[in-house]
Amino acid sequence: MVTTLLQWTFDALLGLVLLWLAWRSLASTDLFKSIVLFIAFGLLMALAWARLDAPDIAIAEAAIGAGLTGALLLGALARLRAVVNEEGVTPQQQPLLRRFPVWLPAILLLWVAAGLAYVVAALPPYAVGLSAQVAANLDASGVSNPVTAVLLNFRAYDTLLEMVVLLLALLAVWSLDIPLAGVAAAPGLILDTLSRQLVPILILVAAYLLWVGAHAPGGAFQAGSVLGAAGVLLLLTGWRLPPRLEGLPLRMILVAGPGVFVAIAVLTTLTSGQLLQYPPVQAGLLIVILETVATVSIGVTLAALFFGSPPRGKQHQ
Amino acid sequence: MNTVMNTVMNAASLYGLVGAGLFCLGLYALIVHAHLLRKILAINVMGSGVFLVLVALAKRIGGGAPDPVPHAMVITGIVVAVSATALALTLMLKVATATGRAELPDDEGSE
Amino acid sequence: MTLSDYSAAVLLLAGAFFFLAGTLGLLRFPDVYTRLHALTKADNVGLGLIVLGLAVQAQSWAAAGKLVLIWLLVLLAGASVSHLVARAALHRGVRWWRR
Amino acid sequence: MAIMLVDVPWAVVLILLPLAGAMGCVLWPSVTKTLGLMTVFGVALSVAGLGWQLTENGALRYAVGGWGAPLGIDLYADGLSLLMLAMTALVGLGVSGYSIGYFDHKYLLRFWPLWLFLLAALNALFLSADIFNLYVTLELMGLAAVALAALSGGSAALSGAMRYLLSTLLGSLCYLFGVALLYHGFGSVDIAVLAERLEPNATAWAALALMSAGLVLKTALFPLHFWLPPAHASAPAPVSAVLSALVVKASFYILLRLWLEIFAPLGEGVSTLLGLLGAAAVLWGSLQALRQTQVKLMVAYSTVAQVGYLFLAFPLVAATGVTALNAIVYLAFSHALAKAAMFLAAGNLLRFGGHDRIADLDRVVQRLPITLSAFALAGVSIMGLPPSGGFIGKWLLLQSALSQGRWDLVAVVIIGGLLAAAYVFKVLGNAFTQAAVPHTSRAVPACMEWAALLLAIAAIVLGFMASAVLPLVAIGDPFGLLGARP
Repeated sequence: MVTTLLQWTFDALLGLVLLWLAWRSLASTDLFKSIVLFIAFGLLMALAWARLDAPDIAIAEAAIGAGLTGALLLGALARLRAVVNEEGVTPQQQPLLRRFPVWLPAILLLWVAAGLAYVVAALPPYAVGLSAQVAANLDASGVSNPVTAVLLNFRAYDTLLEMVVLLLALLAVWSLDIPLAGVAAAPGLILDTLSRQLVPILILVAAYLLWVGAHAPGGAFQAGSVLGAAGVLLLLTGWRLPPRLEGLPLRMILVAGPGVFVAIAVLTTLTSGQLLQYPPVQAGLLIVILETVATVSIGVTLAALFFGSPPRGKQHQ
Repeated sequence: MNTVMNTVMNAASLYGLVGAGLFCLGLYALIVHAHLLRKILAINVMGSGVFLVLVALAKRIGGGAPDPVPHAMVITGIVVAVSATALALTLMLKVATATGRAELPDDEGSE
Repeated sequence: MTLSDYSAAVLLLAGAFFFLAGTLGLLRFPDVYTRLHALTKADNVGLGLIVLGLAVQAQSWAAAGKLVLIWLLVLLAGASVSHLVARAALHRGVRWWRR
Repeated sequence: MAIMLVDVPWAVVLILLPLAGAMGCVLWPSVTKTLGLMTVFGVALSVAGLGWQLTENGALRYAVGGWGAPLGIDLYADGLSLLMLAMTALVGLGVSGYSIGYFDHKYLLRFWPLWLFLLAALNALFLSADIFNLYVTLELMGLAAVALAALSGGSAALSGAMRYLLSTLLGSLCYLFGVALLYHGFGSVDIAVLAERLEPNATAWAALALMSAGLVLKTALFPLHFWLPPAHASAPAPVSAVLSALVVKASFYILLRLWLEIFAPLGEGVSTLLGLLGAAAVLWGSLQALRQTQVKLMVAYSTVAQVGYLFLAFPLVAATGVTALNAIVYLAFSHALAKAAMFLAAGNLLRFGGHDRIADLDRVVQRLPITLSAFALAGVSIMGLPPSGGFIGKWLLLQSALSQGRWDLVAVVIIGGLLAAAYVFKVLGNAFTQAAVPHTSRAVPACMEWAALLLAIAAIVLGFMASAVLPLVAIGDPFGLLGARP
């Protein structure tokens, strides 16, 4: 009973802090502060996922939700400050709805929030999910981590489209063609040394997450985002892709993730007559191939999203 | 009253309520703030709220292992969210470069 | 409650105390350099104690090794990052606090 | 050979082919144009193949991965999906042909992969029977659409695209919240399973409200249409055509499936609200279109009005069954063809004169006769004059409205038609007159003119094909309308 009460207090406190951080992040007048608070919010979200027995999401949230999104936000803010003269404009708090009082949407949304809270609370106490069916078919899926089984077997088609979304986002960012960011201050000895030591470790961690994902929390997305973080670190220290790799080799790696997925989709359709139906014996092997290629592809795509500008090699064509 | 207490005492519903709160908080900020970076943050907060609802409610069954299907959905959702954020931030930079402001013109073309 | 449980509890509480002290320093110290001092010193020791407390109860040597690895990584990252923060502050001409 | 072709899973080809084509375009830019055109032709042929399969075997349910709902994801195709796919393929062919002349090499390389991904997303969306899978296709479609809308890079286009992106993300999140509630309320994300299990409780109502709000925002129903005119009017012409003709229809299609399949037991009261908003959209959109001084903005506001017609028929489906559904299909299909033709024609005018101010069109009728014919023919369908697809759609709509004694809807349809006539003739009238200040002009490639004209002709021909098209709608008896009401 005491443990339950203690746990409940912790959960309630965490929930309140999450709401408070989100509120402070969105209401802060300083954009930099907003972003830092948002990153803190992401990290505490990872804690909430852990409390909800969702370690796979906790890793993904910490790496992507807080880490890479944070890096993207800070990078964008730096570029924004180079473009927009903030002195004259002070674009901070300018309510869009000048015609209406600010409390009008607030009251409407409080009403919506009350409704949603009622609906969430009114759900029957017992979940009617698919755990039983996932457990019953887990043996045939080729992996023993149920989340990986759902992602790469039961609902692999969603994951195929999701990989396409990631590639598409990069193509979209490249098609906007923002100029190269100005060279940041020289990275210095410490950052250089740090990255030289951390990047191999990060690659190792990515490989571990990828391998462990078959039977424990982890998998291609978590591994890919760790790899992406290594890429971001390298880019921050001034490392750039050698020009000879900027053309087809880079594009091959980027396309490889969704590409291998589509190739396996075609193959399975030809052999078993059903899209993405793996033969049970080879399911494990197919998932390992898919995840390995996906990890590299996701990592490179995320780092390229952080870099933002299209490779110059592409422009010359 | 009893059901209210049960709901609040239940960790699953507790995080579910927080998720609903984050969704509305983000929506409010999205409507009220003009700065595009803040709007993008608001969309991300809303997304976190929805993900929290999706996973928290899966824990209602109590005891046994939670339902992995919503977990997989949320991982998909997180990747989609980071993709959308990257595009939105780049678009924001382009808008700021073109107009000199990181805000949308307040023309409301429809009126 | 076994001996390992007791020692784990003591170590965890001690770790939590260091976190508390570090956080207090972060909130109360007057400038960025002293705050960094409070943060890194206390957090590194605090995390070390917590890792130790958890390692006492770990199921296997591998698990304990992973915990220690986490601590080492945090040490490396924490030290480097606080150096970078301090250097950036110096470059921007943030003055240090004098009594 | 014939047997082999029957066995090809065309539904799968429709999804994988454009994905593979898009990735091929990314990898080998030198063959982008060839690869892209081949892909679009392949997609059109696959739709024909799927149509053949459906007429032979009835509706198709396909279990991806062999798991089957509710554990796995199902694809589902019936007459409604088939016609939406056919609409996508036809507009896609026209737009692809047009883009060859419209974009220069640099932009062509950017356009093709994004457009093929958009095509894949649309096909996947029209084939999906899983509400979470629909969310992923919605996001894929939204991001591709925004990237395409921003392609030209002008400040208006960028702002329009940004507003569009924020709106579409907001819509997706509202939709996803609904998905979460439905999954936890009823334990599945498959439409058919949900339809069986749904009970009219608070969860169902909240999901209905959230998903409808999100999708209505994406469909740009009045008064949530604020993002549409700037985005659609400032995008490159082929992109405007795709956005107005197809992307808006996709979210409407999901709304239709949800309301008529999952949420059918929640009663008809709420759909009346959508009908009212539809009526408001028809009147407001038409009036705004009439007020515009630029062709592309006018055409964009016309889309706001035409979306209204789709919602006008919405509350009638429950009451009059298949007639109203036929009306919706015909209105959507003919609007897609006609609106694509109109945007492409507007793009030609813009290219020709360097502007699209209606008052300064300067006798384009003599200088761009094909484009002007395209605009006029598309206008016939938009106004709903016989013989055109638009006429059949409005005729069916009037028929079902009259059978319910809904004279108010009849009045809205007639006023909307008159306003449409007014804004179309405003453009046509100025095309004959001489501008005060003559200006230089630029040649318009033949493929751009003919693509617009062929789409417009298709919108007219659709009017003669009712006896061939309407039986297709009945394949698989969408929503059980045939069995329930004769």
